Amino acid sequence: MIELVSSVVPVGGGFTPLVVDFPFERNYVESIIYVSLYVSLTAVLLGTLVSLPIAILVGFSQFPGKGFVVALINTGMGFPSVVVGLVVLFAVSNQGPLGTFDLVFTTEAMIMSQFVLATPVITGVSLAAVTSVEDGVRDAAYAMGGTRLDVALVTIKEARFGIATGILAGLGRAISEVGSVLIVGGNIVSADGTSVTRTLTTAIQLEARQGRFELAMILGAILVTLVLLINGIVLRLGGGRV
Amino acid sequence: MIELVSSVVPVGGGFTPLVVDFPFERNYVESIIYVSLYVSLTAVLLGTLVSLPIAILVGFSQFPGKGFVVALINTGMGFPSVVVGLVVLFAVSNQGPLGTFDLVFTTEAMIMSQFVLATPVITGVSLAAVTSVEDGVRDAAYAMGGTRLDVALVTIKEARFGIATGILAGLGRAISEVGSVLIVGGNIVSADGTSVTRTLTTAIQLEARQGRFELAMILGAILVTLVLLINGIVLRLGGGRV
Amino acid sequence: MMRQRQQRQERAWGSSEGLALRNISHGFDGTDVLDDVSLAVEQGETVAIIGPSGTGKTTLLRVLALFHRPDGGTVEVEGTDVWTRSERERLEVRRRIGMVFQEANLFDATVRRNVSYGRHIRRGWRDRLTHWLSRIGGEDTGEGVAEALDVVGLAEAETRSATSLSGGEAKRVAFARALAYDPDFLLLDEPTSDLDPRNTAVIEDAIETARARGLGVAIATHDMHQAERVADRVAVVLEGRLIEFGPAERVFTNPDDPRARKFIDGELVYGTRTGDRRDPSDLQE
Amino acid sequence: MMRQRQQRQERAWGSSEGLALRNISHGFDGTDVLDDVSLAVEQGETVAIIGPSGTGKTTLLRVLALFHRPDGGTVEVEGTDVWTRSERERLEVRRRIGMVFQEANLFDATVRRNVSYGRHIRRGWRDRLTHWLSRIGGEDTGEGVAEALDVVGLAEAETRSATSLSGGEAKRVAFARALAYDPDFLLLDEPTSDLDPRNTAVIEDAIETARARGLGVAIATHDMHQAERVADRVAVVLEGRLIEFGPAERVFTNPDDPRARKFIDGELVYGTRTGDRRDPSDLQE
Amino acid sequence: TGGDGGEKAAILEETLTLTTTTSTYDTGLLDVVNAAFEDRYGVDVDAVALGTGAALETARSGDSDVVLVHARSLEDAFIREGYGVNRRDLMFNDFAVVGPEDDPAGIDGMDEVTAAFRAIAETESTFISRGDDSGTHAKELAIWDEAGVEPGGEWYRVAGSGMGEVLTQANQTPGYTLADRGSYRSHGSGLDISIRVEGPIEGGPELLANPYGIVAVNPAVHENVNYDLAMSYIGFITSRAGQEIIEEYTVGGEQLFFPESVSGDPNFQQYVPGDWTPDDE
Ligand SMILES: Nc1ncnc2c1ncn2[C@@H]1O[C@H](COP(=O)(O)OP(=O)(O)OP(=O)(O)O)[C@@H](O)[C@H]1O
Ligand SMILES: Nc1ncnc2c1ncn2[C@@H]1O[C@H](COP(=O)(O)OP(=O)(O)OP(=O)(O)O)[C@@H](O)[C@H]1O
Ligand SMILES: [Mg+2]
Ligand SMILES: [Mg+2]
Repeated sequence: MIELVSSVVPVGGGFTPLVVDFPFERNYVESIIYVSLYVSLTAVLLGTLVSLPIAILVGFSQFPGKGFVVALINTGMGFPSVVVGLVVLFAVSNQGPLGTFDLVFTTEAMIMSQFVLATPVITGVSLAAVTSVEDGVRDAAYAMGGTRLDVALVTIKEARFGIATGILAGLGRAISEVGSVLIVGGNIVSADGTSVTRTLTTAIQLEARQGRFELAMILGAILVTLVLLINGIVLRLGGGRV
Repeated sequence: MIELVSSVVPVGGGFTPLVVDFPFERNYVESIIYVSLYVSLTAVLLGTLVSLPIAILVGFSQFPGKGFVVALINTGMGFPSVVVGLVVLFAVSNQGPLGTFDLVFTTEAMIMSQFVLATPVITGVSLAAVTSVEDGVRDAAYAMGGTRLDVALVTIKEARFGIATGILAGLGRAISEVGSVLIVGGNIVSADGTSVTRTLTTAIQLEARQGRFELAMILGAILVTLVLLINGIVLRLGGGRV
Repeated sequence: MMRQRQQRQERAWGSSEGLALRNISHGFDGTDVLDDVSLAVEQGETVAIIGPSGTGKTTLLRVLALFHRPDGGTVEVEGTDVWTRSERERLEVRRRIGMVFQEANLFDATVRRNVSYGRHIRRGWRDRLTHWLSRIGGEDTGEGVAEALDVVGLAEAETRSATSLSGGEAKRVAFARALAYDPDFLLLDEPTSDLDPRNTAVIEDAIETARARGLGVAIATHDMHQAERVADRVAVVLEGRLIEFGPAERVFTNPDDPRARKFIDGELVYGTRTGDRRDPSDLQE
Repeated sequence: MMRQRQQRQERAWGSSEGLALRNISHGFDGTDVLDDVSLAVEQGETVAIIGPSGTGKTTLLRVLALFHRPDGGTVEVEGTDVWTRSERERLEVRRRIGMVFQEANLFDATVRRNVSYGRHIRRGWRDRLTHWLSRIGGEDTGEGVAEALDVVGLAEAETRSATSLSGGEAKRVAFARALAYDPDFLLLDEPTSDLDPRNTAVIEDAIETARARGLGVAIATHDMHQAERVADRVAVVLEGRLIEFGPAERVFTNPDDPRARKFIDGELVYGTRTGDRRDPSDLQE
Repeated sequence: TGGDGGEKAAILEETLTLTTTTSTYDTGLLDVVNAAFEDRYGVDVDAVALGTGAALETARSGDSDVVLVHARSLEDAFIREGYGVNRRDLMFNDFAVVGPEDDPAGIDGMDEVTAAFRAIAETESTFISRGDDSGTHAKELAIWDEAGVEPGGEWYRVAGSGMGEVLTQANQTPGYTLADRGSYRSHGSGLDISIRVEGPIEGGPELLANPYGIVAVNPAVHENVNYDLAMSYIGFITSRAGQEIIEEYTVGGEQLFFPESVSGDPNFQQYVPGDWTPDDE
């Protein structure tokens, strides 16, 4: 991505070289990164906790309409983020069911909408991973006296690479999306230039809207670098097979 | 999603009941749906053609730095769409390397950016699916005189449910994203109200900008219904195991 | 073992003190696989289950191991119909049963973790956590693991990945895994099918040791010699029906059912390449 | 078969007219599995490969089937060192070899598709397309499929899903799959390990038929009786070395290497449960 | 800072939510105004940039306390419906017609924007419309109306996007568009299009005037809104101090906004819908 930026800069014409002069306040960028990571990682963590049991349950039980349930889960992977943002906005709005908690334009509301976006991805991909675990392995765990939970844990362990991929796909969807966090978060920075609800993506969008493409690119490069780092960590932890 | 809309409508207060009066020109909505499907399905088709060979190659060869390559692929799942849009915009702009083809604000440019967004998702999830195929099955195809391609096809067939999930995840990412298509497509309708580069997501975004949240929801419901239909078809074709 | 002896006195209404199937029928997707099968494995005895390929031996063992709730009939453990009991109680029963599958079904982990898994899941969650924490920085030695691997002659493979084992090695690890947590019953599905004579003997020794310690052993085998060597009682399954169930000596020398005799005889005449082979069709009714 | 006979005349420099390994050594991740193994399977003969569990039999067959490029030594087919040839030529060689793995390794598809797969991939792409198009609306009858399944007694299983087969049934389908496209060589890794005597006899008959038709057969087996029944020549592998390779009769009655005698003897004395079992340790050098 | 502790502590915890349009937000003016307000009152201002319609809609549902937009007709509707109270004229700048260097419609320097629009239509030069019901879009439609042209055809592109995106599009295509001066100025470097028809600030037609208003959300409709704070904010921004900040705010050395609330000749119409007359009801 860094390469992308430098290859792109000449096209835009006469931009300041990146190295000479980092065009953002350190505090600004750091707080944006913090908000991005806080919101997306929390959403993905919650999403994972919800997804894995669903994936295991759906993956290993047979019931009429199962195909439809799977299609529904996968459909969630295509929820338009703006609509999710609006739904969450209605929910947390003063008139909404969660109105009393005063969550409009807060990171909590952003976590809610990213949770809605990330969870179907994590569930869908984990479901596929879990389905591919051989029956024999689960049988072995069961035969050795495993509880349902034990069998589920063994299954998760066997499908760890696929599940790690699902979690990373969910994270990718959450951390890269801009539609819902903009609506429910409001892209707010406080007067001292610290992010309240501004994420890397909303900041990128802001710069792009104002025609400051090179700044958008720099923020994009930061985002991609972060994602790469997280990917490296998750794959190392979870993807023993690689 | 239909339910969501109707549960949300009362919150916004006095909206016209949905059934009574469909608030869009039929032509407008149809052309938007057409553009959405054309762009996203083409991007996903191309992405699948590129992804499967990569997934097979990376999945079944061992080389130093493989873990890093996998992390890179998965990182692509987190590319911010605005940045992808900007990169594609530079590429197709008059000064850009593809400037001669005059692709700015065309569906072709939109396909390019959605291709960039969808491909890593398809590749990443397919890679996980393909990795979980037992060696024994590939060995059998090889032993029976299979070429590399034959072995790859057998692998894809065994991993079909996971790969179908990957394709659907890629489609979900493509058809639901708004950042890049807005930048490279321009959200254009012609004067007679027919979409040129307006997709369901950019139309949703436009309605949301204008505060016409209920119209945004209706379009969102249409989008989600479409995705559900496509999911049903793909799972029926590809996911024999479900 | 004492526990069971006591229970035997207390539960006089139970007609079997081991694992028993009563009038079991079971099938998959509309096809019947087992039909009215009754059979018991008492503690301290070895029951061999023999019969042609696809006849239902594996299904029978899986019903015994509580994998399938049978379509008809009851599965009893020490006289108790287990499928009328709570899942918790069935879990307790399952924890007294060790099983070796026809395929090795090893976990994608080290041999040690495979063999120690049975003990692992018997730990409470707090113990698991303590154990997991205590392992950080050092490798788990795994009580009982080395001993069980030693029985099957694979002590030195403890730290290897289970995926890199040869077919016979994997089968032996699976056997060690079932032994390692000291079950009261052993269900063995072709445990020596991939093994050379020496390793077969090792496993048969282990089975004999287990039986002598009071375990109830059920072994599905296609090897008539093996059935003769290890079994106290023999069950002959033909197309899902139990056509013969009795003391090994009688079944092998003087079976009631002529088809059982034919099946067993099948083996005896296939002695040499040039030998007089029977037409398989005359094994049919 | 005529083709090979002709080639035999033309290629006088080749010392073997079948599949041959010369001074093969091979290992995984630094450990040596095969060490200086030389062995040949001529057309029209059956070679049995015996040896204890984990000794390298499967690895040897996989090197013969061109799965692994050996670390050292050459694999020759009719005198040609195949690993010096192009991938295209090796493909032609592989297409003359049928293999049955120790595990069944069936595809997740119907039995018919499993068995017809070998013919399927020999079709050109245009043929595949025509064939696929012609199948739409009707089911493929699959030439040769019914015949091959008939050989293993599973003709009626043609439309079943391969995942629902019993262990022995799966193994028999795998055998039919290898037979179905009429290879010149058959490599069999414990093809009857999960089979009862009757089905074992059926497979052994099929092996004998194949050999009689001029195929070269290599069979890794743990069953000494089977080796005696089917083999013309016997190779004894011990810890990756070929300690004995010669006519079956001589190896079984009068092996050169005392360890081979011990290994084979191992079986012969394990006749009864009360029999005198040898201490496994005295098989070591 | 400053001010005495007691009263300040009471509002220290509080946050004022201001919704505004992206084009206003993107000029950066609010950063300066809000910093001064926060400095004076010790409260946080959450400035949320949305499309004009969404900014008002958010206020309608009581999720913001004060709205700053430049679309008088929409503001009027907002007030008429009872959602907004105490509207004040705040400031103004103007619109300008921007277009490519080669000026295919030949409108450069025209005095009459209606004539310029007619020329664009006659030459069928590409024109990019916001198409998003924003204040700018409403102004553009008003001009077409005035010019007696019904825009349509290949050359007239409805982008349905914000000012920033439309400027980028006009630049890329290239084509003409109507832009507010603030957005045009604050748009980053690299625009090849430039102003073809000036607005009133640079001596252009009054038709291109762009007045901004600020409205508090009616606490009688949404009791949860922070009306006191909203009024403090309106008071501050329309005070002499606030207006000075607006006056002094420059981008690239040029003034973007012109204060309008401090006047010796108060305009009563600013408190009510623009077309309201006392005998309306
Ligand atoms: N992929 C692998 N990686 C590492 N070691 C392996 C691998 N495959 C086989 N081995 C080891 O190589 C040795 C020989 O294995 P092989 O499968 O050839 O034995 P075998 O003679 O077929 O044994 P069996 O009779 O048990 O099937 C064994 O010790 C086995 O653990
Ligand atoms: N999951 C299943 N779905 C459908 N049919 C099944 C399933 N499992 C087993 N069967 C069928 O049930 C019958 C009995 O199978 P089982 O595995 O019990 O046989 P077996 O006696 O163990 O045979 P083998 O000696 O070949 O292992 C077979 O015909 C088999 O194909
Ligand atoms: Mg079986
Ligand atoms: Mg082997």
